[in-house]
Amino acid sequence: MTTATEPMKAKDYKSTVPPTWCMGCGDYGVLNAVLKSFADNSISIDDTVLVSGIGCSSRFPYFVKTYGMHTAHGRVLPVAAGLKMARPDIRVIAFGGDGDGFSIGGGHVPHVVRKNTDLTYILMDNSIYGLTKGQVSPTSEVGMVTTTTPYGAPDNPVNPLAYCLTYGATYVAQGYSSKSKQVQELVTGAIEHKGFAFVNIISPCPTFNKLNTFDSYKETLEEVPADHDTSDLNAALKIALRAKEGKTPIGLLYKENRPTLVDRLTDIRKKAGGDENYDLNKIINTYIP
Amino acid sequence: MTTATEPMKAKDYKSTVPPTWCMGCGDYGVLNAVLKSFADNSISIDDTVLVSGIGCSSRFPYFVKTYGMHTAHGRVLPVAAGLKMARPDIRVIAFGGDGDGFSIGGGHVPHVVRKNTDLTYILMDNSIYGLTKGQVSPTSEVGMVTTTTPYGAPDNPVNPLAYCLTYGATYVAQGYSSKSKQVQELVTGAIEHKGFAFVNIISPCPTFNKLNTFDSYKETLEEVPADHDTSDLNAALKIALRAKEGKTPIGLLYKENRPTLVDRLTDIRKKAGGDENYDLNKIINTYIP
Amino acid sequence: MSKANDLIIRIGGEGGEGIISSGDMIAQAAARSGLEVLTFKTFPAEIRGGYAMYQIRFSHEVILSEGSGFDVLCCFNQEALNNNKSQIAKGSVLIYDFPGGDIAEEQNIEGVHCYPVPMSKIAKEELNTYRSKNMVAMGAISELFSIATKSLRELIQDKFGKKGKEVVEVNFKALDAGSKYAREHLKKTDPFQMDEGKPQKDVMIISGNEAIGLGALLAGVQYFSAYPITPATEVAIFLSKHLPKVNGNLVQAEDEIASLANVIGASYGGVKSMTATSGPGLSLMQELIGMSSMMEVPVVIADVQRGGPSTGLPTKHEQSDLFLAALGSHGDASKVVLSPEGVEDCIYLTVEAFNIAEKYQVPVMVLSDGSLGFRTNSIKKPDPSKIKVVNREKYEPGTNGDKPYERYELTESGISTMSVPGQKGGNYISTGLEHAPSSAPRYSPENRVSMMDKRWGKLDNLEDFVQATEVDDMEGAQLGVIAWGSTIGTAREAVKLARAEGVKVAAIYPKLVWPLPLKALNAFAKKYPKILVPEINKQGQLASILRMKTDMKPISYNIYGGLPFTPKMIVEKIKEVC
Amino acid sequence: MSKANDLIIRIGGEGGEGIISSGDMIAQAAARSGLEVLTFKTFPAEIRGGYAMYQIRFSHEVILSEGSGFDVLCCFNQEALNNNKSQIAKGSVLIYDFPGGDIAEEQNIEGVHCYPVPMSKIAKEELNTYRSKNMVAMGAISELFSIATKSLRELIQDKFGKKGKEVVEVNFKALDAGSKYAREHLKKTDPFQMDEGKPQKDVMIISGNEAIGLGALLAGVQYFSAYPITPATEVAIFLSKHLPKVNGNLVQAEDEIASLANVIGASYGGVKSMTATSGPGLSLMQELIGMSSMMEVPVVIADVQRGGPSTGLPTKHEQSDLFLAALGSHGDASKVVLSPEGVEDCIYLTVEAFNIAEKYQVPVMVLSDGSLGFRTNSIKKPDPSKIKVVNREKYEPGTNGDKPYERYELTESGISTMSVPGQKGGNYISTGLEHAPSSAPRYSPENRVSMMDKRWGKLDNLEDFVQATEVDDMEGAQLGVIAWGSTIGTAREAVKLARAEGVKVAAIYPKLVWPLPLKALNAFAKKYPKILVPEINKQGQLASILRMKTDMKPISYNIYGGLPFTPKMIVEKIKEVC
Ligand SMILES: Cc1ncc(C[n+]2csc(CCOP(=O)(O)OP(=O)(O)O)c2C)c(N)n1
Ligand SMILES: Cc1ncc(C[n+]2csc(CCOP(=O)(O)OP(=O)(O)O)c2C)c(N)n1
Ligand code: SF4
Ligand code: SF4
Ligand SMILES: [Mg+2]
Ligand SMILES: [Mg+2]
Repeated sequence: MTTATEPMKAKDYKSTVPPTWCMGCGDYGVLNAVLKSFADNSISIDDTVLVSGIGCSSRFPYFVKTYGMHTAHGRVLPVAAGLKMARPDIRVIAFGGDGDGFSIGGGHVPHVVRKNTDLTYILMDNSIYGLTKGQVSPTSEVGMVTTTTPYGAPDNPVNPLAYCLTYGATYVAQGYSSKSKQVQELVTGAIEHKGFAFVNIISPCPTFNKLNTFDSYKETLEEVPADHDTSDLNAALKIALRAKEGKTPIGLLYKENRPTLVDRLTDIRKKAGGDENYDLNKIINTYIP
Repeated sequence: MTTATEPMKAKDYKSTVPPTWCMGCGDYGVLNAVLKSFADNSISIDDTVLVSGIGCSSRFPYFVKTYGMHTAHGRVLPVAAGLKMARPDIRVIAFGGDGDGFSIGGGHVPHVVRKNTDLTYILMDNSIYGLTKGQVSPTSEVGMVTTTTPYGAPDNPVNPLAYCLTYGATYVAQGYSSKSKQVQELVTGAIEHKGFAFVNIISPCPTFNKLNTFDSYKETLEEVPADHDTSDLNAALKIALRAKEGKTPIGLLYKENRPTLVDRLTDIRKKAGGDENYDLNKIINTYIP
Repeated sequence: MSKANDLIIRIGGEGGEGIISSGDMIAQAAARSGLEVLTFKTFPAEIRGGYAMYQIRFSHEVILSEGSGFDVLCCFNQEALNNNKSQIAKGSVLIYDFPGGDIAEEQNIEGVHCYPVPMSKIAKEELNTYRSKNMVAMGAISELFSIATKSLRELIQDKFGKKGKEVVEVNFKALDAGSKYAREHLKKTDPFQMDEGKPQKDVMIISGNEAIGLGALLAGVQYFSAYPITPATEVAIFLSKHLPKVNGNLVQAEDEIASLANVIGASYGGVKSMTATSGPGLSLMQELIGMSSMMEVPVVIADVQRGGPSTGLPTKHEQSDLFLAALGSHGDASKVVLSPEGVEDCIYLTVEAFNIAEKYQVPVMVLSDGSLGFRTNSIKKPDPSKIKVVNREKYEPGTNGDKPYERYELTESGISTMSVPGQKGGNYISTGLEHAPSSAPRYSPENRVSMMDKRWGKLDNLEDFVQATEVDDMEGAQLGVIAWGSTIGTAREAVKLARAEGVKVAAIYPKLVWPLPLKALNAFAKKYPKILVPEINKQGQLASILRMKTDMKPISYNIYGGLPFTPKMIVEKIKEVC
Repeated sequence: MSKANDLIIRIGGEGGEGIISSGDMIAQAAARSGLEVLTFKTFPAEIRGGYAMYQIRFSHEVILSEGSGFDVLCCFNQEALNNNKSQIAKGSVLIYDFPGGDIAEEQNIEGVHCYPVPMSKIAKEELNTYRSKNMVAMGAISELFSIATKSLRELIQDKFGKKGKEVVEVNFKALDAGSKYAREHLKKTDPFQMDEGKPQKDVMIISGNEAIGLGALLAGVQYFSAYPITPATEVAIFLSKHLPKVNGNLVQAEDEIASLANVIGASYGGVKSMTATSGPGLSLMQELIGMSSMMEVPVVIADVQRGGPSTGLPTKHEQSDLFLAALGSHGDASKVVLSPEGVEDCIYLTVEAFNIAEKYQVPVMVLSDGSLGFRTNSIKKPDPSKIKVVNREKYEPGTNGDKPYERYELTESGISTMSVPGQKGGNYISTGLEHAPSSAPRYSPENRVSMMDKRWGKLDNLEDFVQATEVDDMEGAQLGVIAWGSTIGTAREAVKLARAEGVKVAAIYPKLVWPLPLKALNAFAKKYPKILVPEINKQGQLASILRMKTDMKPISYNIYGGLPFTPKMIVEKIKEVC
């Protein structure tokens, strides 16, 4: 992947499509932090693709000048993975919401993660279905009243951080939309990381989530301890499970290096003697009776 | 749920359909242990439903005299969950293979588990796709040669035990097809358990998996330590992660009691004043202008 | 009320400006005063911004459709004005936010009664809250067209009461400020008035999506699982509130595949079960629709159609899932598709869907659409005690003597009894694999053919069971119109208008759209050699299925811009092809 | 070789008894000696047990189909005998395991040459390994019909060499024991002989599924993702071996949805990409098929059909996914469906599929089926240098001057240039949402209509590009046969046989089945007033689509027992309706 040839500022990465998010939506903070991270890293718009699913948060790619794909609900990761496998030279960043990623898309996560697919996945977690106007999401608390849970949500929430750690993600972090500087750093780290990098960003939805608000998060946010060892999976899992205590840890939880999917596929091609100019007659001739 | 009115032996639970598994298939051991567990518990064939997906292992229900459903590949859990929600009086036991459960069906597991859906889920894990004749499965080791991975499997395997623990399963155990007595006990414990009980049973496929065999497991099996505290989630996770060291822990890893999905839905109906003879006119009248 | 007892008010502005809530209140107030009401809404796929529209049609008579155009247009911003300008007819009324709002210039359109109302300005300056702009507009509208202010005040009280006195007060003030402005600054030059109707006791006002939920309750639904999707979510919202009251369960599943899987499991358990979705969800359900057909498990699926393909036009109107519903799933899977024409139909056809599903042990789809789903309509209250409910034929333990129970017994009707778990002697395996009558796997050609014939043959006389086809004959007519779904209402109005102009035209309205009611359709086609099929999709999906199954050579009239037909459009076409 | 240079040997027994491997060897040996070979297999859905069958047809001439019946039947067990008994024709040969095997009684069928061979007994007693039973049988067969024993020995060496000398030796011994038994104990009374052909250098023997993989390689596939499913898995197996050699990547995805998602991502990246599946997978892919249509991303999907619906008859033959392929996905999604008639076609139509996908930026499905997928056939080797490969029209940076690049530019042909990531100035968002030419969301009715018209219009003249329709005219004929997919071969043979009997009949074989090649079909229908459509599904899916799109009133001949037509069946039908 190349870098931008001319220095670009965050605003230079903005496309001409104006964001359609509500005023006060947490996703603005994410957008700004990501664009700053792009500028910091002099990311080239020509060899970067932002891939998303469906949801408020999944509108992200339209607002950025890079290449992009706005796919189907829940399918952001396998689309992004296919692109990366076919084009390892391209930087692929996946975006989406909590429902997109961990409800309908939840079946793809373990596989994309365990393969250590070379992607950055930025999830804007608002614990609600924004685009469809306020239904319970997989990260909604038990008892939360939403349009489809008028008597309170019956289900324990998923824990995206703990799930990704268990699946074997090699970079796991959580940020908070308003802590722009930290989000920017975490995203930068994720983009630089070789392998699957997951950044869960708490991004409140003031329009439909009246329970988890900018105010309520003030009470629950806690920085990952400064002395946390990011190579210690158990310690990372413990931090992830702070959610059970009603806490919202932010910072980098885990980082590890191991062979990525692209590495492994490269090995296979080498083993097979991969050659773009391979003579197909050699294959055909093995079918002579 | 009632129990059988007349004492039944394991063989009395056998249906007239003869098993179609290969000779030496691990699934026979599972069938026998499950039938014994049924006999031990005097389980009534009339209010027990065995639900399965698609695969060699998913043929299980045909060989038993109870009610059953042989559904679609990967859909065993949501079908079983729907049945249980609609009929909490019925005992529902789900069966399937590693591919059925953790590849195509992997997206349903976190949700059925976090809801603590009142089911027993018995997975026959052979680290291969049996019915389709030998493709890589999500529990296949890196490097394993199968029909679709002639140069070796590129992906780290999933860890069904660790996944279910992380998702919040309230009963997690692993058995080994030939250790019939233990499987029987683990299954009995699972059936008695209130909430989601997961029993992963290592069930070799001598026909297509030449890597993980009855012989090779002799080297890797290890009993859960006798002093293991089954209420300690962290300790349980550590045991589950022994797989990374090439070990196959067997025994009960974790057990916990918390409200089940049926409990929570019952609460909602109570809150709503649920009544089978509710007068619908009361609802209709709220729509009078 | 002027103009043939028929008045259409359209309010346009930006999504989020309170257009929906003010429109709802006007509709409620009118229904309360005994008028017939039918509403029509469009809104953008974005959560904020973009053009939103709410239209209310009132009448003393039953209203068949959204109508053609409007009598009164109220614009909250320039975009609303731009979008509607070309449709403002002579003699109609334009109310717009001026001065001080988004609309820069005073409007003078020839022959149009233009009333500027500084909605934003009053809201901001006098009331100090921009959000009350919609109430100011409503005040002006109520003043201009005599909409019962008393009702409106009651509705404001109902709606905002929970939020505290102050909120109610602000809204009252805004309403009053709007009325006052109209009274003092506008000179009414138009003839439109909303008369009071005769308040009726047996009327309810409800949306198409809610009506589907109500129909399900009336049919005895006990289990519902769905995944949110525009424009179907309101079915789940309605039932999430009401289903637990009748001791039923509702869950939001992790996706549409899980929803239908849940429903199949529940129905196997003997409980009436349902899901609701829109196009993308219906695509995801294809495998399991075939499975329920093969298992012969009754399931009901409401598909509230939207503009496709893919994400397409998620908030726009289209009838384009018929092919998928009727001909989808791999292999030859037998199934049933119904399509309601209006809100009342949403109730009764949903009951019918359950009845068919239960009687024939088959998946039944109800194809509604976005316009109909969001449409509210004043309708006659259903009487729960008068609803005909059909239940599946259950296995009776002991009736089979010495013979083992056969779940898929080959019977004359093709329908076999269905046992439920818990019944002694009823044990069997419900399966998607080809099976013997006993339910054990069996692949012999003979068995295969008889099982396929069973699953298809049982629907042979469905047409006689359903009676959901209406024929509107016309002596001497050459042309017959065939419409389906919510286009039926529009077609009815068009036929009425055309006949009023002396055009001879007949019509048939099949609400069973798969398998087609061939007896009725062929009889109709015999009488009327020319057939016109207006529908809102690119391929002419009903017309195609008609060609497939009958000898008709219908003339297709397809639109696919994201909006419904107007009656006028169909009248023009009728005249053109007649 | 007797009987018009055409000999059919069928071997039946229990799955797992080595029927497939001995059948394969006989086929290979025949092909090696220069004969044309076409095989046909059926096996149970169970991994063990159940009836399996392998049939080999040899000829000096090109073989069109599996044929009608067999000349030689070799039964490994009673079930095989029971399943085939009614089909044993006078003058044919029956070889069976007797005495000492599963078959209890000696067989004496009038007019049939019955040869008992104690296969099990010899294997167990003389060779001490039950597993060599199939080799004993093969020995007897080779002796009886003069199949080149030298070739068989070479093949055994090739196949078992890796397993060590001993294994090879045991197999040699078994083969010899079978030959010896036949030589010493059987008196040949039948006339059948396998002559040697003229060994040809440019022949390969390959299965339909492998041929699809080979076609993909020839077309330049660089990315393949799939999920295993019978009967499509062999496409993935073939490519998993060979694709990395040409520096391409193959992955087994977690399910079919992920497979197609992978493929769409890869193709967006500019790389030719493909997946392969069967009915249940095609059902699961519906949402993303519509998405690729909307995004205008080229993708190729091979659907190797099997008996539906649901799990259905997973190892049996059917052509019943045409409705789903052509008319599936919610909304009106444009797409293309091709269907190969035989193994060679699997190569060239897959190339064609890539060419169409690339040229028209559209999803293209290749509908094969289980019989064809498993069929092996001796065919002419393709010459890679002679394959016509079409690549998508790429965006050329700089060519648009000052104007920003428009991914969905409205052009006359409906085809727009496609940029790939990495190209300067080509940035855009590929999207399933309705969009403006720039790719930004846009919902206005005008834009909507022009985009729908673009996506459909670009396929208007596809028929001229593909030329995959073959017409077999016949002067004076009243009847025309239309067949598709692997029924084409059977129909060809039937037409030949019927004409040989003096029946006048024409035929047309469309391999582009959606959108239909209407020019060719209508021209055909003009010449032949009666149309017969034999197809292997319940609903008459091609016939239905023909009714939908043309004025034909075809006579449907539908079978759905899990087996292909025989030429004889179609001949009978031709005579009946002629
Ligand atoms: C197959 C399918 N099912 C349902 C939907 C409807 N839908 C659109 S966005 C969405 C969920 C949005 O929630 P989330 O992913 O958390 O994103 P947010 O809007 O909160 O950012 C749903 C259910 C869809 N587009 N496709
Ligand atoms: C939608 C769908 N995709 C693929 C298949 C084909 N299929 C049948 S079983 C199976 C996997 C079997 O593996 P597993 O679940 O591990 O069970 P096992 O046979 O090993 O017991 C597959 C891929 C299918 N039936 N349906
Ligand atoms: S609905 Fe919520 S998530 Fe969506 S844009 Fe508005 S604030 Fe953001
Ligand atoms: S293939 Fe493997 S899993 Fe399937 S029945 Fe045979 S041994 Fe068992
Ligand atoms: Mg969300
Ligand atoms: Mg397995």
